[in-house]
Amino acid sequence: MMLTRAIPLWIAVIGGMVMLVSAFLKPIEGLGENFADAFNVIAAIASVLGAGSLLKSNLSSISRRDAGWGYAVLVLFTFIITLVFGLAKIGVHPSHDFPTAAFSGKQETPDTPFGWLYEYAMVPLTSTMFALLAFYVASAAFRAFRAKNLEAGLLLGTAFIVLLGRTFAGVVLTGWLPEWASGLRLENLSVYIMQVFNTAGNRAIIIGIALGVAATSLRILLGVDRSWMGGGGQS
Amino acid sequence: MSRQRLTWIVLGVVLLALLVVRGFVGQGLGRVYVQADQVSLAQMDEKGADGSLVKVWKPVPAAQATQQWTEWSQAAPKAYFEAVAKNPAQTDITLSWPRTIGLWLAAFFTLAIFSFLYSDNVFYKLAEATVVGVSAAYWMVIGFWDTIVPKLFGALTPDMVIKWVQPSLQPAGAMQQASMWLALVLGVMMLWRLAPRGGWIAAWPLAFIVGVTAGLKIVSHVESDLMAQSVATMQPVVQLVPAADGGTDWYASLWPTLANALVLVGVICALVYFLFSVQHKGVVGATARVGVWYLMITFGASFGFTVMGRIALLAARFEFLFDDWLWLIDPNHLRS
Amino acid sequence: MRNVRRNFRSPWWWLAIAIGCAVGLILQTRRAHAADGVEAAAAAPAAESHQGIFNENRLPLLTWIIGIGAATTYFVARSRRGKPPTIRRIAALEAVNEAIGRATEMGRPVLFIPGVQDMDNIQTVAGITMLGRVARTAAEYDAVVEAPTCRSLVMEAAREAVQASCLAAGRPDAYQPDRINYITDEQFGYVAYVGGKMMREKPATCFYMGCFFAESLIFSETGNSIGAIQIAGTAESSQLPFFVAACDYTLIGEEFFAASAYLSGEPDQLGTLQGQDAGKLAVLAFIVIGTVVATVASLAPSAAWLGDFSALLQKAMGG
Amino acid sequence: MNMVDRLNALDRRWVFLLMGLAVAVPILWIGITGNTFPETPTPAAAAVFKAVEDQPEGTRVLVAFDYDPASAGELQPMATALLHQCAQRKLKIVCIALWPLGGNMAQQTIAEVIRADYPAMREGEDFVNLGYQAGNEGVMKVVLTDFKKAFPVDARGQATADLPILQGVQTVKDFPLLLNVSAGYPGSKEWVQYVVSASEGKVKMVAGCTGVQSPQMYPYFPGQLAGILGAIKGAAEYESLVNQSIGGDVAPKYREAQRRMAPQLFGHLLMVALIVAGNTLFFMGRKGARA
Repeated sequence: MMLTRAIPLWIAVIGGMVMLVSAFLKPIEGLGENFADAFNVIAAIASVLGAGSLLKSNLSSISRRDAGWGYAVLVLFTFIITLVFGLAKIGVHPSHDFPTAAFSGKQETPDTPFGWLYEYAMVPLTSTMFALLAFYVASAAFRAFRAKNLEAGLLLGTAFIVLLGRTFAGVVLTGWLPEWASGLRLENLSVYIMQVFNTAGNRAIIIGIALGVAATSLRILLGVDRSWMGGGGQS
Repeated sequence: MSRQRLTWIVLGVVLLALLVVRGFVGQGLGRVYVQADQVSLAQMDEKGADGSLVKVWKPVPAAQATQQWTEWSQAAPKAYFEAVAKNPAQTDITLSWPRTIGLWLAAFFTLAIFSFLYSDNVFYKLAEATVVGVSAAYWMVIGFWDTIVPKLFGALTPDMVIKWVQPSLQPAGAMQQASMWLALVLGVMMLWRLAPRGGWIAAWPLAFIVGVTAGLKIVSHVESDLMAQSVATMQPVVQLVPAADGGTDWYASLWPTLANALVLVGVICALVYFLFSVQHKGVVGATARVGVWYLMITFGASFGFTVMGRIALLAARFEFLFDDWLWLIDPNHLRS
Repeated sequence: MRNVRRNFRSPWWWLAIAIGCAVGLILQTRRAHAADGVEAAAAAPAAESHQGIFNENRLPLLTWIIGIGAATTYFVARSRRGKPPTIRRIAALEAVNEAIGRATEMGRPVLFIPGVQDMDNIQTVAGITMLGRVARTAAEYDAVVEAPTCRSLVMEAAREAVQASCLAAGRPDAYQPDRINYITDEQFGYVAYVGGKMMREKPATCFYMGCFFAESLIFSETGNSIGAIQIAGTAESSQLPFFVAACDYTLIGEEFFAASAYLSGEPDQLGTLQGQDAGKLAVLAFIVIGTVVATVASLAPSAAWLGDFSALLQKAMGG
Repeated sequence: MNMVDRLNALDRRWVFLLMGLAVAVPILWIGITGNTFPETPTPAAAAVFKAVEDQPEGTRVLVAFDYDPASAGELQPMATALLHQCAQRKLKIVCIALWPLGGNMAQQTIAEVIRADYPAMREGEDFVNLGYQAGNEGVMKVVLTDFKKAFPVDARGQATADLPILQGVQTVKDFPLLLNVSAGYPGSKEWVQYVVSASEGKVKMVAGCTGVQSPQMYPYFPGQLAGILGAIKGAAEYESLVNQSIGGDVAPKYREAQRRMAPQLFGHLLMVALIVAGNTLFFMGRKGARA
């Protein structure tokens, strides 16, 4: 218990308190930035664990002959070749400024095997996945945006105005309004919504979140909440 | 045969037929051309910023070069067509098979992901397996070359990094070195998880990260969100617009004043909605309800804006299919 | 050791330390200030901010943090003395147990997505905290929790939390590390995997708790199409509309951070929620008073003291 | 099952198909005819144009490329138009990136605009790409105190201390204008919070951001942000302003955002129609249930 509970708790509390105090002491003000670097390095080292998990789950799926184990083979194959090409910088020319340093070149050009995989596999796959959102947005608009009550009505009404106001259609629809009533033109209405209601709503959300973060941090630093390490209450 | 299967087959056949037709019409289907760039470098003396001589590598004519290699850059099909028209035997601009295959693969993957909209299917599963494998490895490689090498090795074994990777590496300060040692130790403790015994030690670096994150975020959120947004709200509500005659233009003053008041009311009501230890009844309940209205309007506006971006992303993928792959449209005049 | 631990649990101990530190710091700065005052005045007025080790510009920030900390510790202590606060109902959290129970009845897994950011994001930490709670209930109800993750460190933290929760629920055998695995760091690679998994395994219940970006709608629309109960929580305000529209329940911003404390039902944790509210009331008071004073000051420019008061209030907010 | 119920239970794949057509058909149409819709600039976009236009010739501007290929569809036209206007105004352009792939985006944009159309501009003197730097807000805090410490080398690996374009640059405050193209975190919000608010008014910032982000950025305009380009619409407005000011025959690559507005228009109209249809069905269904 001591090694698995008490010591980690103390590490968290002391680490957090040092960071908190460092924000106010000039000589160690930059501690947070150093931590950002250190964190990136730890995360990069920890990716060995991620790789282990990926290998293990796919290998066991293959050895069990799960349904679709062939796809697990493909995952492993693409993973390993990308990793080998990338780590060894195969086919990468050195940088023009330091042609004698063998590993100084960048590998993102499609000339290199790693760059090729990036350009022709990763980019189209991830950006098409992202583009699927346009379809989901449409189906959500049809299915979920219904004025079931006043709140839902406000949500969809605002979305409606902003949508129209941000295209040529909005200009055509309300462009005939005379100058003195130009405030009612859709494109202007959507600007007011952004500047007034959206500003107010976002401010409240941001302030609330800040308090929520403060309370969450304090719960960790005061040792009140230990469920992040599975403490789950008074152990 | 199930209806779904039939749909797939019909779709596939139609697509193939269209592709074949497209292939024989006009300029045909997507191909990628490249041209060779000869890189020739030699080391020379040059005056640095402080006046002293430094050795730098400069591009030179091929005859004087001590380092040489060839790089390939993509050429517009138009350039290829013109070059061939001038000299049918030219070899400056050539068809690149790896890149053309890549282009077709990219088109296949694009369609495979789109097919998920109809239903889960074998193409989507292939695409999913590929993207998981490639991208997991991609980020590990980036983590290694962009973080571990310059930051960790750069601080702990700078000579090696200077020799092999980054001759212009700046020496790390004491603080940075210390933090890299700490990172190394914590990283190794993380990896202890893989050892047969003592895996509990991996909880220590995690605890450190969670604690430090808590300490850092409380400061940044309270300062830049809570305090900054509150100050932004604590502004005069009434805004008087001076009129041409030196007095006050009451009508013009009305609108900014109203806007400020609405913002103030909104912030207060929405904050009241977030109160936890007060039941939402009576005045508090009514205020919180107004707060919810504000939140809903905010969400609606966010939604409206977001849709724009999403459609643009889809448009970009269609442009890839129509322009780069099928050569149906040519908005950038790369072929004509 | 026990004594130390008891002290450690007592919030008063922490309050004393916090106040002690603050007073010490301020005294330290004042002394450094007084010593350097003469030369500083002679040198340049701009050099003022370079003296002492305490960053005086951040005094308002320190005051706010100590204030929120003190309020939290006070309410925790009060709650512990037998006066726990009554917390308003949060529908999304009332539904958690029922949603997990549904998965047990249907014999399908519970899917938990702790966001797409790493452990240096506080939302991920809050998400892992929630995972701990969900896993504990699931272990009690005999439901299976699946948690694919987007970062290696998050996977480790999630395993740690779930293992301990199963232990706390008295069901150490319920912990299956293979259900919590790393997929890829790439946001949309991860989305492609989770989307496919949802379509194939049809989880009965989906939790999305953490930092989300564009994937919010892909997840929630896919979840909707397979008929899952969906409970989301995030502090990414740009994604809230999608969760609100497509999920059954959504924890909005601050509610998400309160979720773990709410679910625990422990007096200590409920006390922290009251501390949070105290902070909110203070902010509200500042906003109302600050705005009124600023407005009056702008309308009556002759009353200089009003202007000074307004400036003081702004300064207290770091303005 | 009556008509309303059937439509209510409509398979969402029909909606998907409509969306696909609403976007694909206009792309083909625009691609074949080459027409675009006219744009009326909103104040936020006009302010971006003015902020760049107001800089005297030879001013150093900092351009932060905080996005990656996934958002390039929306943001690339902004980056292209921003560099185009800066190059046209003969400003000195320093590009940086806090997103791992942002350095590549900067490289691509430089190749597309500067190397292609302004070959007289020399790298290291008139423009430079400092590439990606890890550390998110950490980097922003460092550039406030020591710019070259945050970016010790440029993308080619040369020490920034030796670059002519950066002579005299101590901190980020030596850049009167910061242009940020941002797809999320870290991005515009962080630049405002950490750099603009700490720069004592020395750094003016304009931001081009995705549709998702812009609602969160509007509270900062026109205070801490001198201008905003919101999503592809903002990009199209700004693009048309830049093209108008430069005049002459506009290359198609500088009209990308304007071209993209056509699928945008039909996509939006479809969304509006879907919302209307969904609600009509909802109310008809409710009336039916009551009767």
